[in-house]
Amino acid sequence: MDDTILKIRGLKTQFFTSKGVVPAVDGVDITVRAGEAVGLVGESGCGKSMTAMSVMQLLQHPGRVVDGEILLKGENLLKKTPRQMCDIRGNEISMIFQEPMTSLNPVYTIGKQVMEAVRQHQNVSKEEAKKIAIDIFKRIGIPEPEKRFYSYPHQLSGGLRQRVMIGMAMVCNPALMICDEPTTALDVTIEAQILYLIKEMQKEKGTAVIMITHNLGVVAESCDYVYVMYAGKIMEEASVFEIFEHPTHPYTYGLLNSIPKTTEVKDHLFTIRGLVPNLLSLPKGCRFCTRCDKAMKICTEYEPDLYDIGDGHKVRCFLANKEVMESGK
Amino acid sequence: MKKLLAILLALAMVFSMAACTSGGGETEPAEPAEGGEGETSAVVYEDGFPENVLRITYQAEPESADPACTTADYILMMNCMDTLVRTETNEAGENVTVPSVADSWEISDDGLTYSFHLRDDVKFHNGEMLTSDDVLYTVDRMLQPDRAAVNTSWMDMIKGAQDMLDGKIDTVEGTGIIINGDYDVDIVLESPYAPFLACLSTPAWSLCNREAGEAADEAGGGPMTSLYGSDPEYFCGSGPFELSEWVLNDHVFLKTNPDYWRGANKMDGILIRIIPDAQTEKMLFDAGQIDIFDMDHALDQIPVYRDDPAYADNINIKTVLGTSYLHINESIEPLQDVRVRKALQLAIDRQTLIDTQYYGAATPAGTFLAPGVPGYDPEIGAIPYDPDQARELLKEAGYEDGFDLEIVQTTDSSQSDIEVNEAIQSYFEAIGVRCTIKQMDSASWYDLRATGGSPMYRTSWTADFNDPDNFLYQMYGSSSNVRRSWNYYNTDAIARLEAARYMTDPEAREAEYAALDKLITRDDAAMIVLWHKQKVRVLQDRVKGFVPMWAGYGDCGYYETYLEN
Amino acid sequence: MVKYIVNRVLVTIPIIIAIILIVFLLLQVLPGNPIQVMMKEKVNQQVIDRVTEQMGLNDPLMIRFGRYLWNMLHGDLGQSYKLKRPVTQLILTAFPNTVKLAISSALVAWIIGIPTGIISAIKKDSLLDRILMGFSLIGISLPVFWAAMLLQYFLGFKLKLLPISGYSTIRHMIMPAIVLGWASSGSIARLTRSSLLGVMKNDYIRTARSKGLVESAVVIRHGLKNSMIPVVTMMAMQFASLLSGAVITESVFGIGGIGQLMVSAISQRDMPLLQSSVIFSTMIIIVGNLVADILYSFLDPKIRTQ
Amino acid sequence: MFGKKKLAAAAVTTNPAPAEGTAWIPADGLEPIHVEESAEAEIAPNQTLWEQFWSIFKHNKVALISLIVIILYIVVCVGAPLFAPYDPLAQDLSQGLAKPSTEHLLGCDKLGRDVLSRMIYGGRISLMIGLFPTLVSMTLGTILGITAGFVGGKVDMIIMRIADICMAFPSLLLAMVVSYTIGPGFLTIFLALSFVNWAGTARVVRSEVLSLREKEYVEAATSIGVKRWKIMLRHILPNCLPTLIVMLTNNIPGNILTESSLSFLGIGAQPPMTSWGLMVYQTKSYLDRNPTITLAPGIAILILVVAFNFLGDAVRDKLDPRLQEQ
Repeated sequence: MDDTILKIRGLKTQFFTSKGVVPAVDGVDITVRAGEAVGLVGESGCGKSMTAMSVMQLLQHPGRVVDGEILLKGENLLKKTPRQMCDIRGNEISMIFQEPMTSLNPVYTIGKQVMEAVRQHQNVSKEEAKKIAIDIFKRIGIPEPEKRFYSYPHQLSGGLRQRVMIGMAMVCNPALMICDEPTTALDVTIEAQILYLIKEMQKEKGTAVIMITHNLGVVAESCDYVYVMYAGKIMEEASVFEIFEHPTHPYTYGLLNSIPKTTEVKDHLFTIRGLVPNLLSLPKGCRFCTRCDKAMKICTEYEPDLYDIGDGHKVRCFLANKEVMESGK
Repeated sequence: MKKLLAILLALAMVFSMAACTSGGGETEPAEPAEGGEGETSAVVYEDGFPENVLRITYQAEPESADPACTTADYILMMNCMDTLVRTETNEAGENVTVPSVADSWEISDDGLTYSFHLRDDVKFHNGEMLTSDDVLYTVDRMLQPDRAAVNTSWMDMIKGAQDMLDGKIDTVEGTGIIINGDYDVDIVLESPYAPFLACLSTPAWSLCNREAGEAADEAGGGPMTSLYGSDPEYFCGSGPFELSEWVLNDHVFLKTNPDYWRGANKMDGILIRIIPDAQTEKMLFDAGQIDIFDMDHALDQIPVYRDDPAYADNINIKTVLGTSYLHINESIEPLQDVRVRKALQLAIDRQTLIDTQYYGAATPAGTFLAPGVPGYDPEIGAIPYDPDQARELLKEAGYEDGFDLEIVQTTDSSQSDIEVNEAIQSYFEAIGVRCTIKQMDSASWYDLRATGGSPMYRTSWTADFNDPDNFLYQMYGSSSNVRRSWNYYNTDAIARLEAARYMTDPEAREAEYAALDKLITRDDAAMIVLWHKQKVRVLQDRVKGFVPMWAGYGDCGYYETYLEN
Repeated sequence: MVKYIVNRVLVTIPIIIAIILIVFLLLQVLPGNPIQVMMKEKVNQQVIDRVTEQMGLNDPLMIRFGRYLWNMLHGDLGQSYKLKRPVTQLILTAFPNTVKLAISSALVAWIIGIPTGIISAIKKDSLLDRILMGFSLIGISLPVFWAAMLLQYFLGFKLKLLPISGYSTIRHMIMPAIVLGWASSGSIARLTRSSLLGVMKNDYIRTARSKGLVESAVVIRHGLKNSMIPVVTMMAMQFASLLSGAVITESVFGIGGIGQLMVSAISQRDMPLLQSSVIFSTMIIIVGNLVADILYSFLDPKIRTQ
Repeated sequence: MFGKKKLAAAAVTTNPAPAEGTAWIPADGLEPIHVEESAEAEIAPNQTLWEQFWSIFKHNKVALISLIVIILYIVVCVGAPLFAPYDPLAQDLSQGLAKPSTEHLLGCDKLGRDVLSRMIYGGRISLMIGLFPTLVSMTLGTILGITAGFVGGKVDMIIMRIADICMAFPSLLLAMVVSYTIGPGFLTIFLALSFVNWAGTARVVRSEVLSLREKEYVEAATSIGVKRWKIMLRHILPNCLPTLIVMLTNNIPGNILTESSLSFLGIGAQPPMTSWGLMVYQTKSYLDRNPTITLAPGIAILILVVAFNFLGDAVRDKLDPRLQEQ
């Protein structure tokens, strides 16, 4: 049985700027199964959000998907007309964003904004839509939902606004929910609540989730499977357990090591040296080689493929390619 | 495809205005294709008034129809009211005083008492007969101190007038005005005043109705706020037209008085449209929307019509009974030197300016008195253009290197006035006089002038009544000499001007004025006379019988005018 | 919200009082005697002096100001020196024309400006956008007097499509409305465009799209309402300034409005008329700004719900 | 909206490792190395205002043309004696209202003065009226705006209320009052326009200051004891500069247009000198007979104002962070 909800194959998204073509997403393969929570991890600017926006078909000029396919339940979203995509967005796939402060329209009440999503996809009357909206408010833990229905976004706290966003995303029972850094802008205490809420909603509705984050802690808490992205490409993918136990790619390793741990005492926090490279002038070989502590000469010449090292664990690094590693011995 | 649509949409937007306006034009074929020519009957009037209405324009709201309230806008009085006597131009071209409401009169030998016999068939618009009491009322209401009337100078020679203005008496009845019966009235003067009879024909002497006047004062809350001159309901005259409708800033409509004592006018009325812009006025004339286009404010249009044979029969030219002049303030260095003044007189090429700036619609002037005014002496001749002699005179006076001169010009001056000043400026510079034009707002300038400190300015004087006193005394008389910033030094000439007012022998008086005119304007060169202007009007074909006002004012009575539709 | 409006109104009161005082004092420094102006060339100093005295113009400044204020509080704005009519009557007859002019030009401005701005924003950087923005730019760059004159000449005189002067029928109102409306539509279109472009970059627009709204619904429901906040403010202020008198347009087309009234009053030194019409038009602008602020707060729930 | 083909053509230059075999691996391929980051990867250094200014014109042809037009206007008007074919004041009554010819490219006015020469000289006044009152009023407005925004409290209230009054007062009328009191002329226009314009600038600057005051670096500067006026100068002024430049490019054409209105009311340029506004007004009655002399000054104003507006748009697009592409 194929329970694959979303299958991205060779996705290439590029931005055609005046300075040149920016390959924001450069051949990404991602698979999400029903009810599964998939993490998409990487530093900012690595193409995570662009992958999500490509799936939603919400890329703004001058961005554009130039290659690949995005199959939602086997249907290629890239072949859909704008009109058909409207029926999919918010209904089949929904999305919540990083900034709950600005992601809600300040001039409408939150009730109206949730109702709008309901009425967009379900043929219901205003009253019914309102009932559905209040219902979802209750479920996402908004106190006094009937009263809050008439609140404006600025009257709510950040946590509550993100709850409203989640409610709005879940109100049509989508098959897939993309969460783009849902907790980054929130306090740590609120973060846990929101992640818990997402998890709960996911379980309740059987919705698959793509969790986009730069925070591996969030991944550990909420995901089943992880993709690590760097400069538009998947660098490593594995189950959460595997990633945390056996990080193979030096980048993943670096990310993991930069999380402060209470169990160790260090003088200074580990960081990955350097910055995300300019996508307009990527190094010739491995795109991480300029920052990699384990870089080899070959890394500056050739770009490694994604090598399977078993248990669905794939790594884009020559270190994981036995053939290559052995050739030098 | 999308792109194409977008471009189409853009084009639609750009031309939307043109499209919608032309659409409007097609659905309403209201405007005639012809201008003022040919089938004027095809004109559909945009003002909504009937066809048999004379359409004229006025540049600004007429100030008032009340003779006590305005010294400038006489059009309403001229058409809606009557005076005791009228001035008109006879066939010989002379301006003569003829009977009007006063059928006949006698003047006492001492020149103090004027006995008038009024017609008994003059009816006011409110149905009342015009009687001696209304003459008394007309004088009393003008002199009433709490009315603050502005035309009192036409009546202050009447016996008792000064006392009344000072609040010492309530009426001039028995002193200045003696009622001898319903239709017989005497006017008694304080001292003899030769031009008095001519003076009675000015619109300031328009006769008012006592009953209507008192009602208007009461309705307005007092004499100073009387509604007599502004509200058609309270206005009352005895003239050929009645004030019927007054829409502020848009139009005044005068309807024909069917009971007028000289017989009703054939038109249905006169529509006075308020059109501030002369260019607009021209376009309206061409579109047939107005009947008479007075080109005083649009001189540049003169050749357009005058030189077009199609308009040959439609041009009406009237030489204004007045003179344009450059004023000289003799208290300003070096203008106290008569040689300098004469040099300036000689420096201007009047004929060229008239030809280029006025399109020939003026005649060069030699003296201040205009042709037609008693005392005008055609022998004197125009001032020649002689820059060489002008330079010579300057040299004699010790100003070989010229001097600095300022010409004041008011900000509300017309474009052509400004251009003429600029031309004069360059004529003066040609004889070495460095000349600057200083613009001043008219109110500020009147203030400055009243102190006697105004630099040179250019203006014109038009007769109020046909008498040389109205010219020379108005300028150099003791009360005006400083107020108009002349500061003319010849006290002997001024004394003679005073004396001439009271001369009773017409011939001696005329000779004295001719001598004074020559003395002041030529020998003393107290002013730089320039030209006598012509008023050029173009009329629509349908306008017949139009008679310009005898002195050539813009304001006229239209009683003789009729329309041939 | 109520408190905000009350506050805003209260702040306006001292400004209005200050303006009345300033206008009165400012006009006193003007040289010139209204009676003298009225008499023009017919100079007769005796008459001028006497009438000036009779009209109470020689009274001390404070007495005149006191009298003016006192009468104003009683609803009496005095009588025009020149036109011998109550100032109230003059203002009330001029104002409807100004209102007609303001409304018709505002309608032109809005009907053209807002859609132009929206289309331009949606089609940003396209040829259409450039054409529309060029059209708007010319609108705000035209000298009003020149435009009025040319329009009058070509539409009214040459093509005989519209009446040249006067202000009695709807057809009279078209040309002045185009002249003034085009200029205002230019600024409205430009503001609408930039405001909408700014708003369309907001996160909540992305949210709206992710909900599955079609693009037109996103623009109309989520973009427009937010982007209209500054536009409505501008519209209110523009409208107020139109109501306070468009001197030049009124003069060219012979529309007897507040602007003409003021200009003629100032050159005639017709103080009662001048004072009242200036105060009137100034107050309209202040009230217009007030309305703009209140509209702003009404459109922006952040202020409304405070 | 470019063609699709162009998009698909874009490819990324990487050198993927072959999936199979090891023959491609260089001998020393596995040696550890330390690769330095390439220079391009570094963030571009902060552009100076001048560089920003120039970068506006690199990619915006319309702005470049506008700038050239404006410079051309300024050069021609400043160097009027060099460019004007005739003395703008020299009259030749016989040439009155002459039509355009090779001798007089734009014809002559009623006094026979060359219209082209008068336009070149008249432009000086139009440009001066565009520039100087704008600079003065904006300087005044900036000082008062910064004071109001930074000092706050009563000072703020008083300044802003005065600004309210100034903005509410009909500007043309004010110009008339000033002109009637001190006489018309350049000084009058200068005073009247300055008086009206400062208020708008003050308002904008004040709100800018209010928002900047909350910014971290100003707080930081205050907390380490930097004097207030130094903060104003060092931080607030440069930050207001983009807004001010945009206002400048809006106010200059605004004033040029206002000048034409003032001329209409008789208080603009004083004869025999002229300005474009005055020329339009003075020649209106010749529209029928000699349209060139009416149209030319109007078109001159139109082009200049359009150029200023285009320039203003370009500057705003560049300097306003809200409109910049991310």
